[in-house]
Amino acid sequence: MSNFRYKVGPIAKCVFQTQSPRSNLWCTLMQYRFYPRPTSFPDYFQNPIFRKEDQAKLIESNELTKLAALPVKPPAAYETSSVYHDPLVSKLINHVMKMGNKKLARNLVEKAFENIKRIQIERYHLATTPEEKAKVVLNPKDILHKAVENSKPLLQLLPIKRGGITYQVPGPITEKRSLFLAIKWLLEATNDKERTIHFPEQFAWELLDAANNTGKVVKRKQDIHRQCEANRAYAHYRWQ
Amino acid sequence: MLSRNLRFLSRRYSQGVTFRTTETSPSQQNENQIGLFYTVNNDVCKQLFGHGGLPKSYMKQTKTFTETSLMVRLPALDIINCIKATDFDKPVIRYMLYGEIGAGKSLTLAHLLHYAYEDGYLIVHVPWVSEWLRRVPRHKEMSNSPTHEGLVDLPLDGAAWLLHFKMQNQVLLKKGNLKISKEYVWSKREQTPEGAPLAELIEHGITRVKYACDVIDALISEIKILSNSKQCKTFVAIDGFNTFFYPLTRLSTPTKKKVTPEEVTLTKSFMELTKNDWVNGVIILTADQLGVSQDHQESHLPKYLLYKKGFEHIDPFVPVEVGRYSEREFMSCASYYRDRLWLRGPRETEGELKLASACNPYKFMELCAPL
Amino acid sequence: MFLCYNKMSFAIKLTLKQALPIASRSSIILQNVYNYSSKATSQDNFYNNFTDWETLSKKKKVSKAMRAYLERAKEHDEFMKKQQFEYNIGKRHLANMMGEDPETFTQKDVDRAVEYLFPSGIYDRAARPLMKPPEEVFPARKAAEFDEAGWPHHFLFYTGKPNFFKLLYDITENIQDLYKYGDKVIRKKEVTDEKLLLNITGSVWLTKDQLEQLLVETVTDLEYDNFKLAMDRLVSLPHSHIYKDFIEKFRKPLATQRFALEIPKPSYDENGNAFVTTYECLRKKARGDVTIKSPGTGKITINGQDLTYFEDTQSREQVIFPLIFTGMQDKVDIVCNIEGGGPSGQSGAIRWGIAWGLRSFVDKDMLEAMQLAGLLTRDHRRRERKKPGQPGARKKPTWKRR
Amino acid sequence: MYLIFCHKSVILNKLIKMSLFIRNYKPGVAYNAQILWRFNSTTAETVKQGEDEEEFRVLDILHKKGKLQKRVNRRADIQPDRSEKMPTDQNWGNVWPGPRSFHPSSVPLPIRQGYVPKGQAPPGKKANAELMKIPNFLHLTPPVVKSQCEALKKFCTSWPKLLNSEEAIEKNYPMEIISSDYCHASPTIRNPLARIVTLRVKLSNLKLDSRARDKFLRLVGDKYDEKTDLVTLTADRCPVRKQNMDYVNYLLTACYHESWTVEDWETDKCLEDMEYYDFDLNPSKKNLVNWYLMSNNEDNNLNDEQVKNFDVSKIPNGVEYKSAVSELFNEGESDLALNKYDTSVRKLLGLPEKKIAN
Repeated sequence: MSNFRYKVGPIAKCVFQTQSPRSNLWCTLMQYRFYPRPTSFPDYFQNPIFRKEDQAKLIESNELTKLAALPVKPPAAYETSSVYHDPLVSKLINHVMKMGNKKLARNLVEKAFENIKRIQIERYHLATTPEEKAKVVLNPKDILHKAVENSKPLLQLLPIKRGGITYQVPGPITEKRSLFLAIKWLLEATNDKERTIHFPEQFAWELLDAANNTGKVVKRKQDIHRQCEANRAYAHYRWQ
Repeated sequence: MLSRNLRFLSRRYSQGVTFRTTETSPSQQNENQIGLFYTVNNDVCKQLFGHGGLPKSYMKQTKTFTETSLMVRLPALDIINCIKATDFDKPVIRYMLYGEIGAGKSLTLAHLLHYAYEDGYLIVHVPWVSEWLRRVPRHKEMSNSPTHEGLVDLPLDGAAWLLHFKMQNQVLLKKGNLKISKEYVWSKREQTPEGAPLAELIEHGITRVKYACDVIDALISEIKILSNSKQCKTFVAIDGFNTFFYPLTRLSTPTKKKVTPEEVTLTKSFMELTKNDWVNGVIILTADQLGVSQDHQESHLPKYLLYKKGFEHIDPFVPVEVGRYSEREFMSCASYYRDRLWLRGPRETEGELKLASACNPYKFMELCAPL
Repeated sequence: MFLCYNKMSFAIKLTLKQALPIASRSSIILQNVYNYSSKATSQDNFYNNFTDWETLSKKKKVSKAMRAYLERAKEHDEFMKKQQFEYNIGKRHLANMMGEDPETFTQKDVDRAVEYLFPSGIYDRAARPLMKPPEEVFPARKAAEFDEAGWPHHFLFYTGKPNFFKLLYDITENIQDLYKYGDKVIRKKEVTDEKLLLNITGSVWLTKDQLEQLLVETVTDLEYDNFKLAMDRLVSLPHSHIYKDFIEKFRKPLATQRFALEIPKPSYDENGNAFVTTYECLRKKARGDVTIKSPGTGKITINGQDLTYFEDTQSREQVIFPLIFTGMQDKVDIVCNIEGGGPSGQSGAIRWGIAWGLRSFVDKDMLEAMQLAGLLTRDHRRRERKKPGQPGARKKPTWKRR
Repeated sequence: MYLIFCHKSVILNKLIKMSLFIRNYKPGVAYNAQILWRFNSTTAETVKQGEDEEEFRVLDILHKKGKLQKRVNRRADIQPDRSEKMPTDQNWGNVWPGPRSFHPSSVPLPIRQGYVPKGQAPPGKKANAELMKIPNFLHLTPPVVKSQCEALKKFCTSWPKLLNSEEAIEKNYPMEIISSDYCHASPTIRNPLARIVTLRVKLSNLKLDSRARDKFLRLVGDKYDEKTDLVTLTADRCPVRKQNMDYVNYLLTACYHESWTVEDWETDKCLEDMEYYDFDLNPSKKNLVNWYLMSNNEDNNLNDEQVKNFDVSKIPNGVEYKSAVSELFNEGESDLALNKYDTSVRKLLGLPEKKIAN
């Protein structure tokens, strides 16, 4: 019997240890869909690799033949191999979407991009020297990426109850959650607007601000960081 | 090595696609310039389209592109060709522009207006008929017409249009050789004497908004007389003409009675103008799906949009289709957008956009917007 | 008297002599039982062994549980024999009815005949009439897990799921062995042959149902996950090929996607142009057919209209997705008829149809790329039904204390 | 070895047992004794069996058990199923001669049906309502069908020789009557669907003139298919096929004769009905004439009658224009019709031809 107990231990260990290490590239993270519950596709179905660049990468690393044997999930209705397809943008659209009205959500986000583009092109024309012109980022998607990158928090505050008192304890944040918070804050900042201003305009301004490392969202992020810094003393509650 | 070659090739390619023409006078343009863009002089643009005439989205583009460029397209050239070959002693010929939503009917009309302006026509241009009949802002001025029993006046819209007319024809009006043929008595004190210049009549309409619609009525009959007597050539352009024939407008009288288009005095005047009982002029109309309500947008063809009544009103007319971009036009447009920084990214995506937009000009512009 | 005594002592001697071997023999029998129940039982095995037990039971003092079990087992055995007999007779009858030779009448023929005689359109195939051999109809049962005295054979009997936990135990033991082996290899600085390495692509772990069938025990979801994790751990070790047989026992080969790579030849119309028609393009509630004509200019016709049939950009992008992916947008013409569903479903169905039809016109590398991009996989997901007692498919009413 | 021991006498056994017990006795070791029990012969076992029963006897003063046992009345022996006695080479057609709902005792198949939870077997054929609900074709097994066809063969006549092609059939028998017979699973021979009768005839075979044809088409409505030129009349309102047949014939006859009669109100058709666009009656003609007169600077105060009688062919290219307008209205608007209209108008107005993109 004791022998048995000795042997069961490692099982439990391997049960709880085999979590695949998450990649830090959140961009690739978003292309893969993780489902908490079993979906209608069995779990041996792989996520599709539908972008040409990704496939080229696989061919280079000789993993293509290995993957080709396994069945693959079909790409979702919003995924294409188009050059302009961007997982972050589709994620953003999903965040903007209300009541499943994706058409409207996509429209709004694209309008916002259009506004950014118009503003940036105007700046480009206003710039006098070629160096200044080169500095102006014209691609709205680049601005979105920059904005999200700038507004992603590195730390978060967790309420932990110790001795009847809830402490705000600073702790590290997962990649996924920090991305979620960044997009959420951007949208919250946008929705906090006058009634007469439309969403795309306000959102364009917010994105430009955040990409410039200024604005409400970046300030909010810095606030959180500052608070974490202030509550540094409670950090030990995380494991005590 | 390869990449350098590629870059070299692509640069050559981009240079290979010319998208601009220096020929800015529409009357001089020919088939060789099809699909190329020409820039309209800013002053002319302001004069012609200062009070409307270009679609809103296009106005936005002109601001972003810092210029007003129009593409030379086949329908416009076709009509210009026809106008050049017209015998002006015969009754006026009516052209009907039709096409899908976003195909470029209004811009073709703008192109033709530019031609008319250059050629010294008296321009009677209605930017968008729906503006009068189907757009109901919070305070839409409406009054019963004092002169026509049972009809409705739209004085503010009328005055706005008179202003537009004055703006477009300021050169001709300043010359002052267009005179009124008879005396108009507006009220006991106000009248316009016979032989007064046309500008006076218009000025009266603008200052005394109450009489704007009557002034338009008078103005149109005067224009007809002037054209008949060969004192001026007249160019009539009405965008969204089919709105006049849709059974209902969105207007309603204070007693909540729905107004039909015939009950509006403006309709009556422009109906008179679009008859072919006068000479020395050109009439260009457009039939637009957006000019009528959603339940009557199944087809973009003119007979469907005009109903039988409208068809018979302007029969015989020359139908001119404004189609989607051809291959050449599309590539030229894409190059233009690239030049104006509106479109970026690798070259091969143009094929993608071409498929996705189905070569519809407006859709193409829309698809490029967020890229 | 003496004689009598003598006799008696002889008898006692004899008994003593015999007693020991017999005792050991009985322990051998015990060993048998042990083996027998520790592994999963198949039906035949069970009956063969069973007869022994019947005779034995008469001669031994047996525990109550054992007796009950034996009674049950006997009953079951007889029942199964009867069923088998009936099935065989019935099969001959059926062959006679259908006018065929009873000797060559296979199970396939039986199924066909039953479908002919009792045509039933019931949606669920499991609810239709059937005539199957009894082994398939009646679920397998576990053999005795304890001896006649009531002692369990299995050292994990009291876990309730001895077979399952024995399996976990075995996995762990194998893992430990592999660790040791690995250490040894490192010490000896040997190099393992590449060919020997375990290649498990193309097969998956047994599903929960299959595992349950194999173990003759019910397994919870959590336990199944544990099983998989432990197995994955075993497989991930560098020398796992040593336990290849053990691992293969719990893997099932995948129904490969090769059928997707099996390409139909295009047909030719009167002008000699190749075309391929894919019928039954399904997605959500939409269904339709897609025809691809080979020398083409990229013209897309959907229900008589062009791509403007779809007003939203997303649907248009979906339709042109396979064309762009394969770079065939200027080389083929596409004609589709589609009905039912909304724009998303329709465009998805067309996407699949185009990709499926394009297989005939692209080369092998591209085909593999399409497969990897998931374009050749049918999206069979449907709307989940609403459940009674809750507002949606999964949504529950708002929780209230009272 | 074991067997030998079984033949030992009872007494010996008892003795051995006793001695063994004594010899091997150690406190707390009961196991040895237990193993030794197995040496007992069967007879010894039977003797002991009463003692093995650990059941506790309950005091039964009122003899309740006995009473209860009496009450259990045994069911009479059930006769074994007919199906169990069947030989496997019987003639099945004799066992199950006609349609009948499923009967378990007559069908010698261990058939099962029913939806059951996982791990259970579906219910068997006896007392299974599911099996009775579904149709069966036990009366139409392949050998039976074959034998019945053989039996029917002698009543059949040969196919007429002259009717050797589809055309010949259509020419001699232009009217087609379709009805269906059903071989049915249920005991009744009458399928309700068998009453439906469909009549099909080509409209061209009816020999109607244009007015009558028009009226006939209005009468039959959507029962006429333009593509195939077929009129299809279906009747299913009467309970018997014969009646439906008569009704279909009546329908066709009535429609035919009715289409030939001319009612008074049929002359009242006017322009607004827009049945057919007649160019001469429409304002388009007036427009054309007015335009023509105006462009030639002639007096254009014609009244309606004059306009109507104006000869279009006097106008250059007028005829072509007329046909283009008529087509536009009669055949609906399409790109083709519009193009035709376009070219004709350009000719009429003397404009250059339409430019075509090169």
